[in-house]
Amino acid sequence: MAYEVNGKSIEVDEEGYIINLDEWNEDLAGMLAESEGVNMTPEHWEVVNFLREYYAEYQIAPAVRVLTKAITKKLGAEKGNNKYLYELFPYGPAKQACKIAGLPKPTGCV
Amino acid sequence: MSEVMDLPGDDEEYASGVVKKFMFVNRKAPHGSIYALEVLEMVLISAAFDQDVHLAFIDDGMYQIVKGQDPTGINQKNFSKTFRALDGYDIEKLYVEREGMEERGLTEDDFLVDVEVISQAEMAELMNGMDVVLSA
Amino acid sequence: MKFGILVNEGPYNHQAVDSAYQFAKAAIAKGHTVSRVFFYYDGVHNANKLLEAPQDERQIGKLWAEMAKEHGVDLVVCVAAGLRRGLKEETLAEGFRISGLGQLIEVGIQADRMMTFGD
Amino acid sequence: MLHTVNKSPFERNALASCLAHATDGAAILLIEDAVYGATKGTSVAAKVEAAAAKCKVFVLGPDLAARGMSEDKLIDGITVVDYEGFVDLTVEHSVVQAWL
Repeated sequence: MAYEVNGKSIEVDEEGYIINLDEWNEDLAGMLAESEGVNMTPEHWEVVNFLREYYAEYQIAPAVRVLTKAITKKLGAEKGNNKYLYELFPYGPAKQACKIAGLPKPTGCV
Repeated sequence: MSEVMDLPGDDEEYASGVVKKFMFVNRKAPHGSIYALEVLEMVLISAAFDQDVHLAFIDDGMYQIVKGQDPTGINQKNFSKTFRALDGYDIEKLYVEREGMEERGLTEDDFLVDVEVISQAEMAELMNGMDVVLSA
Repeated sequence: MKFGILVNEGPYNHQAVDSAYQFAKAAIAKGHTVSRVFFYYDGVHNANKLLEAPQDERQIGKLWAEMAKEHGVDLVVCVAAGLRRGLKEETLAEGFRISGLGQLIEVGIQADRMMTFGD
Repeated sequence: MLHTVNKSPFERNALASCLAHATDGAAILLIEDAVYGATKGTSVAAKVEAAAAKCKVFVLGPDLAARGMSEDKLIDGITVVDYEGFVDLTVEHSVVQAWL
């Protein structure tokens, strides 16, 4: 499976996770979000960008409770909680937001 | 893989109420084999269980946390960066053995995370006080 | 006494899995319980149903499966380590199940003794 | 505490590292290739003898036999156990650490 983004084909796996992490761009993120039924608002981008920064710094996608704690620290408690994150990403920040952010697929271990 | 879902996952805490002292003993260098990377995955998942987690870096294990690793040229992931995420997982008890450090010409400044440098005798005592010791 | 066992190596490069098996067998013979064996690192290869050892060598995967059946030992293969090495439900031998690393920490908490066999 | 060691002392430092961390009264069990460290007259024998004086040192019989290492060449003070004896050692000691 692949998405056509600005004339370039970007491959994703059967669940929609990007194959080559380096190929990610914001246009692709928009398309991935659309296929997930998520309409990207500035609040969504805030979380997606946060995940990308976290991944760049630590080379892992954070566990949800680590994510909420880190978001609280950076963006405040009204955003660093499960309720807020699930409202933005109904299928969960671990699965949905990571997919849109172009992070590796969670393996079920971490 | 429905079993995966039965796990205390990201959102769910493991609520047995039992807190054991776990120690992950790292004695192997990174990159030459996969042990260091997969131990780190064990350590990260242990955080979800609210146990009293200790990491010991002895022998070549301390090479896992030296600064300046860049494994792009050998097609490996730079998981040394992940050690710096441990703090956010509330895993803060990292110990390096002084004798091994000196044997390898390393100092505390060579490490990319905050560690407590302890003597071999102190490390031995620490190990004696554990409930579960996992090594690779 | 309840034992948990971690197996870090595959069926051939190292003796670790055989030591683990002999240990588990002796523990059961002495009336102890082996509640779970967790296969990690190359240890996941022990659970591959495509393994075909020559007839005059031990069939380690089958030995574990028989022990599991007779004595209720939970044989768990790490999903992430398995995926890295091409082990999934399709290639999983009977008697084993795939699950997360949490199962290892859990048995570490629940068992009286945690054993590691590796290289 | 029970320490298990499975490497030949002539190949890796697992035994040396274990001996350096084993405190008085601890038990050390040599299995797999570590059984080569249990015989007299080797370059590590003095260290193992010293350890046997302050700790209890055991060696796994089936691993000795498999490698053709005769029990009468063992360092004094080392006890041979079988797998059931191995199990007993883990029962007697509340923590087991594998030096791999």
